[in-house]
Amino acid sequence: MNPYLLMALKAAVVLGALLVTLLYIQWVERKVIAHIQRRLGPYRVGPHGLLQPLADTLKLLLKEDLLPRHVNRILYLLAPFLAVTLALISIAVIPFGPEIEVAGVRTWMQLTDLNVGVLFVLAISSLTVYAVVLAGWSSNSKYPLLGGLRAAAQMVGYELPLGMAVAAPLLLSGTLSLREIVLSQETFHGWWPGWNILRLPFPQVIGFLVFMVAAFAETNRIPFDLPEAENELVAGFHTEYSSLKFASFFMAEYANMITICAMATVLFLGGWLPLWPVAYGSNYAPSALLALAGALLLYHGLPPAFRRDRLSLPAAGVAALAAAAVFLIPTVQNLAGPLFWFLAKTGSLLFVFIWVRGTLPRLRYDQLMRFTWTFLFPVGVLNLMATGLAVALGS
Amino acid sequence: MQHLWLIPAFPLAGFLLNGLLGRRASKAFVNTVAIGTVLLSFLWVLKTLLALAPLETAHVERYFTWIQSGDLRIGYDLAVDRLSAVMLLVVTGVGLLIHIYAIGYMAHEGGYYRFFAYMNLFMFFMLTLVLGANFLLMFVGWEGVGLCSYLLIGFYFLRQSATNAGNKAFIVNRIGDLGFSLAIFLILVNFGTLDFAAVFARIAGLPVEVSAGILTAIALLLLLGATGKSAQIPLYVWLPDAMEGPTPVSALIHAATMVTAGVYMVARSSVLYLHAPLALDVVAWIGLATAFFSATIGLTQFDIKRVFAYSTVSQLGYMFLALGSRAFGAGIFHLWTHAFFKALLFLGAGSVIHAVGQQDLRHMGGLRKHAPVTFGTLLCAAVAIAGVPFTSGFFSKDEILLAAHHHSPLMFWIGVITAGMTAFYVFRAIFLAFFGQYRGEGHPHESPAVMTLPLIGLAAGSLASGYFNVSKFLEPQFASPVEHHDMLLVAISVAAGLAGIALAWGFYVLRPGTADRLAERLGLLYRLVYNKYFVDEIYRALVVRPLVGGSREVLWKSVDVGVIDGAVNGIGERARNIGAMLRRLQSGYIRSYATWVVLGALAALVAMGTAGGTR
Amino acid sequence: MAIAIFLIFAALAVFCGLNVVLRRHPIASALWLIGVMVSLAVLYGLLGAHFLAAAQVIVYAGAIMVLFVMVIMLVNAAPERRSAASRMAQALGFPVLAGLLAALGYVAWRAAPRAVVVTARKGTAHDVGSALFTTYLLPFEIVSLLVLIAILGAVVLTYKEKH
Amino acid sequence: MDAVPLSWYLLLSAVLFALGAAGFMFRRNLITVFMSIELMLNAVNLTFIALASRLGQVDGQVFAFFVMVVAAAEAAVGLAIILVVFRNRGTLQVDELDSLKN
Repeated sequence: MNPYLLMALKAAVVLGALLVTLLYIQWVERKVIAHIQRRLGPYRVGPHGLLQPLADTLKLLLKEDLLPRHVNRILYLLAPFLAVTLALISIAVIPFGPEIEVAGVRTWMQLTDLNVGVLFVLAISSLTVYAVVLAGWSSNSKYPLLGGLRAAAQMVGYELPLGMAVAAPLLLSGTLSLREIVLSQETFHGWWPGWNILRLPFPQVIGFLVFMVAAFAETNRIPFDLPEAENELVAGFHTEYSSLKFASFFMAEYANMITICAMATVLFLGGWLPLWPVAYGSNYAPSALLALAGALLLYHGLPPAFRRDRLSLPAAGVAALAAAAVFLIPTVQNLAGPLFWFLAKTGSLLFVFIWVRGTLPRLRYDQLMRFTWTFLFPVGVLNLMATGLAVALGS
Repeated sequence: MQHLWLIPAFPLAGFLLNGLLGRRASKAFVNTVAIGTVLLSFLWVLKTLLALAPLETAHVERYFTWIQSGDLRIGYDLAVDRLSAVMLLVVTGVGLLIHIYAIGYMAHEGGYYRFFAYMNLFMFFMLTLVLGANFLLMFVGWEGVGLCSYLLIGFYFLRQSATNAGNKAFIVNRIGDLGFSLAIFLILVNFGTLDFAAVFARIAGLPVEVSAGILTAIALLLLLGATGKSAQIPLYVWLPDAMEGPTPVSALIHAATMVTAGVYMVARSSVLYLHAPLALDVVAWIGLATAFFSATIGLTQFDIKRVFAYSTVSQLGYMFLALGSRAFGAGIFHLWTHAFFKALLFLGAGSVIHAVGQQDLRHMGGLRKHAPVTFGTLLCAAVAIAGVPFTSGFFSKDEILLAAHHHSPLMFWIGVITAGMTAFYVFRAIFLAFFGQYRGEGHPHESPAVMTLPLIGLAAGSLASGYFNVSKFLEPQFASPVEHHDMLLVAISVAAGLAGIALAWGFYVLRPGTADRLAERLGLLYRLVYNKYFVDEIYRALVVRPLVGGSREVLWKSVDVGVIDGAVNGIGERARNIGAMLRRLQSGYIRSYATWVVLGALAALVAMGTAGGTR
Repeated sequence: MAIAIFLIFAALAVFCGLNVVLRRHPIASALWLIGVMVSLAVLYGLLGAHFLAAAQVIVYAGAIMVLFVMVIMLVNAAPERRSAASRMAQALGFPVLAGLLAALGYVAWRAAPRAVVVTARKGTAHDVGSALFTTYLLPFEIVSLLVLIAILGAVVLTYKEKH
Repeated sequence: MDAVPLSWYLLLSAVLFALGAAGFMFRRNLITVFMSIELMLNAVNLTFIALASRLGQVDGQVFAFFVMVVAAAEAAVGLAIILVVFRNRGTLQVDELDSLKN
């Protein structure tokens, strides 16, 4: 197999999966937010609104592509393009799973591995600021400009604690390459997984929390989504954008979210490593989970609460049970097992994002900035120092 | 141990007392101090000479070391021998009489104590000069008397002519002193010591220089100093103007003592001059020329003191002639006699001026009746100076003429003519002043006793001094070249003298107008001589104007202002120009600064590249 | 292959550099400068200095240029107006520039024509880190102090008394 | 992997440096001038790293790292100054900032 071809194939697979998840993340978010607010969320288009994302995308694509005259044309077009590309680039470095053997080809479930992987991701995340800033600047009007400035200030502000939080686990793993970071978390102490968050010299619980808070800010998610806060800055920096350009910003946002969650799982939660040692049957966890899901669906589906569900819920239940069965096959287990754990962790983090979006109120700008400089950053530094001390004493 | 130091110490004490206390003290106190100190000094001299009696060799007394530098030792040493004995007698004796005379003359002049203080100071320096046993002490005395002559000439400092005369005297003397000091340096360099005894002992050992050598150089430089001090040819101009001072000053300083210092110095260094015959001839010729030249000027002068001043210059010329023709004894002998009759002439002139109130002979006449004592004493002096037989002048002048003849007959004949002229102009002055009618205003009167007594004393001296044969007295020190007196030569010189007197009698007494008629006929020659051959004007043109002008135009204007100031201002100007250029660099445009920055970087790069060299 | 990459990104860097200098609007030249920096980062990677490549992107492109862009936005800089001032600087500038280029070019060309750049092993975070904290510890501390002072300076300069 | 000759790198940095110098000299906007300086610094960094890898040592890269940090510090202070200049003078045109003119 020609390495380039393999690389292209892997890239295609990852990109496909990513785009699909992008679409359906939006669906999941709207469903979860809805259920948090005791409403149904998208329901009409396809069963339980499953086709809603497709409908939205088509809508945005077909909308008239406005190009306002007073806009700095080149930068105006460059901003969304930049946002999307940067968001997608860092996926290339994230390890989804260990080395696997497919059709006689041994390869890592990871596009590529840089010995400065973490730095690369940090670098790319620091570039995302430009997309926001340029969008705000090129719109040549007050609100976008203000939104852009505030976004830039916020992202720059939170990049520091993010850096500190990321540096701490590196001390424990001793390397910058993401693959090696995950491998360094493999050892189990009895039941206790060797994840960085729980690693012995200095568990990175604080590091993880600081990382997550900074992650929220980096992706302009709810508690810190002031830049495009609808009610104050009229959609912030992407006010002037329409149709596809507008969609691209949203896509970029979700892509960033996925990347940050993936980074979190790799750095803190042991990437594709199971929760408990394989010896104790961790490889059956996926099938167990799927079986549980199938049972639930069937329990709700058979006497459907609503008439329209009488078909969709049982079908989903049967599908889940089938998946559970498939996972019982050992080859599938050691092939898809690690991927399952990776997706489970990232998914749960994503769920937290969405959950937080549904519950927390928005921070005012000065509170936001004061929070990072006076609290988050110092905590990050202290954590880093403590870890450093612990590691130095430990060795 | 004769305590020679007391001799100069007395006048010094007198100077200090009068100088410090004189202002508030009475005239009597000033008189007693001034006269007393000089008298004490005179008595001490007599006591010393009697004590040392034969005085064959020099008696030296060393008191303390003045300068000790390396192996050079100059001490405050005083010495007396026959030569300085004569000088001491002249200085203190004549000095005493002049001091007494001055009391009367200065009676109603301002600054009475100041006059006597200076006179005492002069006596101190003159005695130091005479007693000094080494060249340096002599030089101290030499300078001191120069100073005192300046102070005394300029005594009437309110009169511009007096101060100018004082300056002139001092400056001309200083030129002479320059020569003297150079000579001292040469002696010091060549002989390592300044003591007379040591220096002359070493010179005696050296061969006589045929051509010009170091000894001749020293001798000539000493001579330059002597001509300055004793008013000989090149540097005599200051003496006639020195008559601005009071008459006693002229008598004491410019007749008897100071002007003879040059003669004494040459006599003192006779050993040196004998070893430099060339220099000795120069001395002779200078002396002869001065004598003849100033005698001619004396013929036409109308100011009585100027006539005697030129006569002094002439007589000093004679003394130098004697020294030049190796008759050192005769020279000193003439000095001895000249001191008496020249002092008398001046003091007599003083009492005449005192009586008439002015100095121009044309406003005098017929004073025989008004001032008989002055007339009598002046007549004695005139007879002495004219060389009438059996007077002091006759003995000393004939010795000189005989020596001159022995040396070179030409000199003898010029000397005889000069003697004739001397007799003529002295008696001219006497006849103009004392014979004929009184041509001045007011009525003249005789001087008081305090003035006439010294006159009488000096008159006795000028007649009798000839009989103390000084040249024989100085025999042991100076070998006299003349063995026998050739009567013929003596007769010729006496004849010349008497001819001069007769001529004067004819011109001014028998037919008073003849002198004036002769003057018109000679016209140009007369005017030339009357104006003193325009020597002063020549000096001013040749020396003064170029020197003053040169220093003003060249040294001050072009050098000081042009070069030095120019350089300093130039540097300042240059700095300002450079500053102006740099200022344009600060154009205020940041971009030009940027360009300069990059240019600098480039220059540094190239420099490193070329110097360091890329590997 | 390396030569190909080098040529591409070198050309890209020069092109961006030209634009930085030629564009009249500061925001445009700022963005082109980012272009230069990123292409340089790639070249660093090519040279084996991976840590520096990442640092270049993070520090230069990610932090410094953000400051520049923010200041440009705050100042709302307008495109440059041509001003006729100081023609002399203009006249003098070109020869100086030519001289500079010639000198640097000469040095570059003479450096070691045959010297070939092998992608050195050294350059990972580990190597740079160890060097930084052993042989270059003192400079590292001093530089950190410098950065602190710079931060204080910036704050003090821009602080507007609210009285 | 055929390697790239060292002099090409040095040539590239020379060109970049010259471009930076040109901007530094000719641009009229203070910020652009400042950016040209950053460009020059980058050119220097490139030389450092090119030579470091040629010599196989890491010191060159450490130097480059320090240059980068210093450049960051300088940029911070420089931009603060530019802000203050703008606030006081109202303009960033270099030719108008000539109060030092004699």
